[in-house]
Amino acid sequence: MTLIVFYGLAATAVTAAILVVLMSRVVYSALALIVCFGATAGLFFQLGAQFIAAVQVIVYAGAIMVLFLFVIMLLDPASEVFLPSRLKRVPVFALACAVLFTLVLLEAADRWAAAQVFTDSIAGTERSSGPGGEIETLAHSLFRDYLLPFEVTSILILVAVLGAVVLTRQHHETE
Amino acid sequence: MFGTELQLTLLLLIPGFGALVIAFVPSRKIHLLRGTSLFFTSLTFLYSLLFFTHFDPGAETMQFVQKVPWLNVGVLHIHYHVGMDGISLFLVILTTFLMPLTILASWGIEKKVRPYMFFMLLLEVGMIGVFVSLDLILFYIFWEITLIPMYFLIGVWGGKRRVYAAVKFFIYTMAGSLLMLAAILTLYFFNEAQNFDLVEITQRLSLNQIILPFPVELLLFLAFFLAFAVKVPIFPFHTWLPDAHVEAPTAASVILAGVMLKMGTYGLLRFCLPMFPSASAALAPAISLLAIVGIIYGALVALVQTDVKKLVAYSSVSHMGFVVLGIFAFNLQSIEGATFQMLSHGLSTGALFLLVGMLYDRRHTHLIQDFGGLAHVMPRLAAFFMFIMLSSIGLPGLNGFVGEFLILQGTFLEHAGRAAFAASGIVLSAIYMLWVYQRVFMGAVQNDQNRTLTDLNFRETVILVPIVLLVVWMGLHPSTFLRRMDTSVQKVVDRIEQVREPQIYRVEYRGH
Amino acid sequence: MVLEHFWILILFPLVGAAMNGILGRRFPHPVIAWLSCSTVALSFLVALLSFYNFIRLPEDQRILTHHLFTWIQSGNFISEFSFLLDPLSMVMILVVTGVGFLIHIYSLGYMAGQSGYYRYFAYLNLFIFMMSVLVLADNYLLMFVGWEGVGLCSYLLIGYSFEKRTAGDAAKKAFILNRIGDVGFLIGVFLIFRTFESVQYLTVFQAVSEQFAVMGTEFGVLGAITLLLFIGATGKSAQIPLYVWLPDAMEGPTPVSALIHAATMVTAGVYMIARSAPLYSRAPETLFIIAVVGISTALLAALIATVQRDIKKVLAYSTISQLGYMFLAMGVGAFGAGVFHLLTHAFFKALLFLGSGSVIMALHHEQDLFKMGGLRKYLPVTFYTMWMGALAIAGVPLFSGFFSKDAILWKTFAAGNEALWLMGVVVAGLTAFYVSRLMFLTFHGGERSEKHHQGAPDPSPKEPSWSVTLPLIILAGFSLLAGYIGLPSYLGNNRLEEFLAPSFRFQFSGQAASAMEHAHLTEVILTLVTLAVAFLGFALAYHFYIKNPQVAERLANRFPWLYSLLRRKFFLDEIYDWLIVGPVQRISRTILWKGMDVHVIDGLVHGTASLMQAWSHRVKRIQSGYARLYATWILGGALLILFYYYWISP
Amino acid sequence: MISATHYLTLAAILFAIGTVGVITRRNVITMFMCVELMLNAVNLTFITFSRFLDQIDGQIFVLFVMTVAAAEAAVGLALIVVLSRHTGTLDVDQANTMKW
Repeated sequence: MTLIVFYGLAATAVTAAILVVLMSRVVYSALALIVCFGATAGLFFQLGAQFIAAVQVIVYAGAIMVLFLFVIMLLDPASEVFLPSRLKRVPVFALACAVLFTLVLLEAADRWAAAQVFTDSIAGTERSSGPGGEIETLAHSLFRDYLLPFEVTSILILVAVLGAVVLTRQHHETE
Repeated sequence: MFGTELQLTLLLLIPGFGALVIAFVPSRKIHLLRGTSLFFTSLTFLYSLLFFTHFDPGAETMQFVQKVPWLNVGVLHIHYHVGMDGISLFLVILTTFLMPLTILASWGIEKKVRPYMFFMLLLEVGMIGVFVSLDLILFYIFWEITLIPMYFLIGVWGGKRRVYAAVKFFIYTMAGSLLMLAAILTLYFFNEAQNFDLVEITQRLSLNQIILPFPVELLLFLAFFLAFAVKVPIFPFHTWLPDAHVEAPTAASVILAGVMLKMGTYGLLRFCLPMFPSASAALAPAISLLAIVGIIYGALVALVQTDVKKLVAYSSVSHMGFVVLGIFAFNLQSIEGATFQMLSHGLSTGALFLLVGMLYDRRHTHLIQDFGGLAHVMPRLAAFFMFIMLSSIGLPGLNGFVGEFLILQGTFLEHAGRAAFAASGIVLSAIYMLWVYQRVFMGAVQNDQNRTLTDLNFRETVILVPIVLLVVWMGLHPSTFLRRMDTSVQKVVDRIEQVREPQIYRVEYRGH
Repeated sequence: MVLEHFWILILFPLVGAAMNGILGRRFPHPVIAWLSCSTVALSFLVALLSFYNFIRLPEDQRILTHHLFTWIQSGNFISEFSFLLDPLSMVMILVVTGVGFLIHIYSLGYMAGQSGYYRYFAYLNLFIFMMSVLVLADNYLLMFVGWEGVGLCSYLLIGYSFEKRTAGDAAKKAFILNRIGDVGFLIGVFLIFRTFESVQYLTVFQAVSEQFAVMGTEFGVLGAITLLLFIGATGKSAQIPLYVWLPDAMEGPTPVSALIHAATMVTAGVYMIARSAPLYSRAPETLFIIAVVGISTALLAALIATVQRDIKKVLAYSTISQLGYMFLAMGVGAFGAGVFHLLTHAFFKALLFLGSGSVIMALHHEQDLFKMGGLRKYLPVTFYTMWMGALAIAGVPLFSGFFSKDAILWKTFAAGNEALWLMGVVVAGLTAFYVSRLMFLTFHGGERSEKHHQGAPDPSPKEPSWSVTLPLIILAGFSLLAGYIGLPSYLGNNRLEEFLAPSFRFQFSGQAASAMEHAHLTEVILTLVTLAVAFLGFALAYHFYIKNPQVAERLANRFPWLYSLLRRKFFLDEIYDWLIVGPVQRISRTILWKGMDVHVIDGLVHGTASLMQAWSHRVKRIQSGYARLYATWILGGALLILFYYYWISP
Repeated sequence: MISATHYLTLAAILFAIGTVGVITRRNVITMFMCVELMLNAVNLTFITFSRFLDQIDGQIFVLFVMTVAAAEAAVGLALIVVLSRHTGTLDVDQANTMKW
């Protein structure tokens, strides 16, 4: 049963990703991206990381994509007419690299599997004890081992916000 | 540390301190600047004379030695180790003697006098440091210190193509000395005593406590040799010299020819021969061939120069060829002759550049065809030029002859063929010098700009008279110099004899 | 008393030279002149006094040395500033100071109005100093100091009037050719030290007489030494290969030519060979070479002299030819005869030069023979004194030249090389011819000098002042009497030979005392033969230039190529220029300087620099400004790393 | 039975698609979105390893990745706004003045 769910989600994620790349209109690719994020959130949930799945939906799909859509609406890229670029050979090279890349990652995954590093297969069993157990361990380690990175990321966010404001505001003055 | 006996460090400090004082003198007061730098350089000269008087010719070891641990970074033990022996004594005095004269000769420099004087004093510190340092790294540091001021002296106050000349000079010397640094470090790794002390390394090498397999020794020798060959300059590495001389201001030219070329030959004598005797013996024929080619090539090319300074530059290539020939003949006469020739070449070529500089101050050109018949207009300058020219072509009775005679005579004892070929250099030097004298001073005055030139003023005569006196003193009574060189040169010769079977004409120094 | 301090005679000219040289500009002319003359006079006086005491010394004690100070001392090589007085150097120093003094007196008159007066006298004094150092030195190195010193003074004096371009060139040429010879000499000195471990005469000669006792050792070291020293002598005494500088040296003032290029400097080579007689007498091959070179130079120079137009050039070639005679004497081992001829030659050649100087002065610096003539009645003293000199050089009996030249010819014949004797006789004939040609053209016949016709204010050339004529008279006296100190064996004992004997005691006297030594009869016959040939030359000259002057022109036109060959000095100068000077300059300019230095070495340096630049232009293309391209490069890089880790590294 | 390789292959595919998107698309915003997609693929790998190695650190890293992604999106979009205003176009290839 979980297998079917996995393959369903995986398929949606991949198609959404392809759509993101192929869509000519930027808005549609944004929406496809949101779908892709949703599918991955489902996979997270399946992998037992419920909190991360929730955060994924809230932060990625909710906040970041909204920001994207906001900017897309602001700049209205649809009217853009793209001049032929001078770089001809790049796409071919990129495709070739992508294919090679996946082959390499697959090879890596097999090696990891062969090394029996993993404890067991997912087999649908809930790992930790009862609801909240997994979040509890997450909270423990987040606020004990990784406290410093946590604080640093908060500063990072602050800086990002300030940066965004300064960049765009400065623009206003020159108007 | 400041005991009663003489301090070599003090000899280094006086010009250094002078440079500092110069930095604080306001740049507007040109006369004050000139005064202070003249004062400090003359003070250094007087102080260096004390070393001459207190020097004990018989001493086997280095004298006035001062050794203080300086940088002890982990496994690196670099000592501030300075000392003097027969060879370096006179080179130091040559430096301190020439400096005040060159400062006196730079009255023509009007713009940016303060940095100029600062660099000159820094140059003096570097040069004295090179001649007295006995620690390989300290030697290397001073070797680099001399490079920077000379680069600026040529680059800022030079002639039209000064930047090209300065850059070429810098890169040539730097490339050579980097190899030397590599060699110093490899030598350090071969030396269990983990230090850079030259005296100790030579000691251990001679007692075979440090075993250098021959190929390694050869490579180390070549690395050191290349650094010094560029400086000397030996034949293929000499093309920077004419450019540097033509573009350099008078004072820089005098110092470059008078002292900096000797750093190369001094290096050969102090580092290459004692530390790598078997490699030097193996390569001696090739190097002597290069030296002879240098002698003849330098002289022939000097013959056809149109620019006086370039002519004198090529002539010093030829004269330094003699010195290298002398060094690599490995016997007492030739090495003493080489050391003596270093001094006499420093004086006569330094004086030649001073004279050419004086001509340049008046006519702002070095081209020979712009001159002609100057003997009418400037009899005193013509007389001085004649005298210095005679000393440089080696007229017996003057300093040039003693050096060249001893070199050729020493080389003749070992290899008659080499000496005969090199002797042709004496004829060639007479040819190009006389020819330039005739074109510049003799004949009637055609160019009317030459008619109104003023003869030597008092300052210029004061510069030239001491040199003339010293030239005559060295020419007629060279034993004051040779006597003090005997022991240290004999030590170098013995070191070479250790690895080479003594020659048939074993020239023995009978100590007395 | 004076004898122990004979060496002070050297200091006087040095002091004179220094005073005149440095302070001379401020002195008025008379002070300069008398200062320099007095210094030479003093040294001549000291020489005379020491000669006077010297003779009174017994035979074997006639060797005095005086050590001043050690000059160069390195390892076991020692060369001191020390002086040696023995009969040979006694004779030489007398000639040098004596003739030098006379020429100084002569210069007072000759150089009266010249500019740079102090320079001239300073150099002249310096020359006397250098020559005396050369002559009195007691080791080869100190002799070399004098040797190059006189070369320097001749350079300075020839180039005295340096406004003239030709004077500058002649001076340079003289110094360089001397230098070439000096290098040979120097290498000889090296070889001497290498073989004998010392350069002192006495030690070297002692060692030679012990080690090389037996005659006829193979060419070996001694031969090389003597040959190298001879090369030095050819440079200094103007023999075959290196003589071309002497004729050009006539650019210098006439007293200089008289002193340096006739009496003293050029004889330095002869003195050197005489001094190293012990070495030369043991190197038969070199002796033969010297004889051949000597006689061929004599012949060549005599031939050229017969057609020269300039009075001083004639005398210059005559000097070269007479020097050839001296070297011939040395070559056959007759060192005494060579020195004797040197002595007499110094007198009569100086006389001829000074006489020609007074002629030139009288004709306001006219030197072309064919523009002179009939000066007999205007310059009586010069006329008579020059005839005395001419007769002496021609070898007319009763005159000094006769005795010294015939001594040489006799010794050559006695030593068994008749061919050389024959050539010697021919040269004697030619000498008589060109000397009498010179005399006839200047003093006899019609007056041809244009200056005379242009009606100069004082048309008739008048006799110069006493300072010119007095030396002429004294020298005339010497050229007459000097011969009697070296009488040939059939007339009396040769006092000069006896006097010089102690100097040659190391000489290898193992030669078979030729039986001919005492065949007086043959000697007289041979002298008569030379006399006849000389008289023939005299008559020919008389016939050509007095009886019917046009004969010379007809002869010249009949053999134009021979005449021009002689006239242009066998084109030797041109050959030297074309063969050596030109190519050296071309090679060093095109191949060495422009070619090697600029193209090869600098080319290499600039080549590497431009290579660096070319490559950096190519590499910079990567920064193309396209962000997507950068992304691709990054992807490529990542792939490489992944590829490496998964496939290559274990 | 689902093993780690399934998830890893999926993440690899998503990552590859993201890369292709970044390199081929010329519109700045699309490139930016593809970058977000690549980040998401990485998160997936993190979670997979966290799950199968039974260590919580994976998830914490995902949290950090997300915060960084958010910050990056904010600044990135501000830049895009400035870029489009300045050069009047959203085409990356037009903005190629910063070169040799």
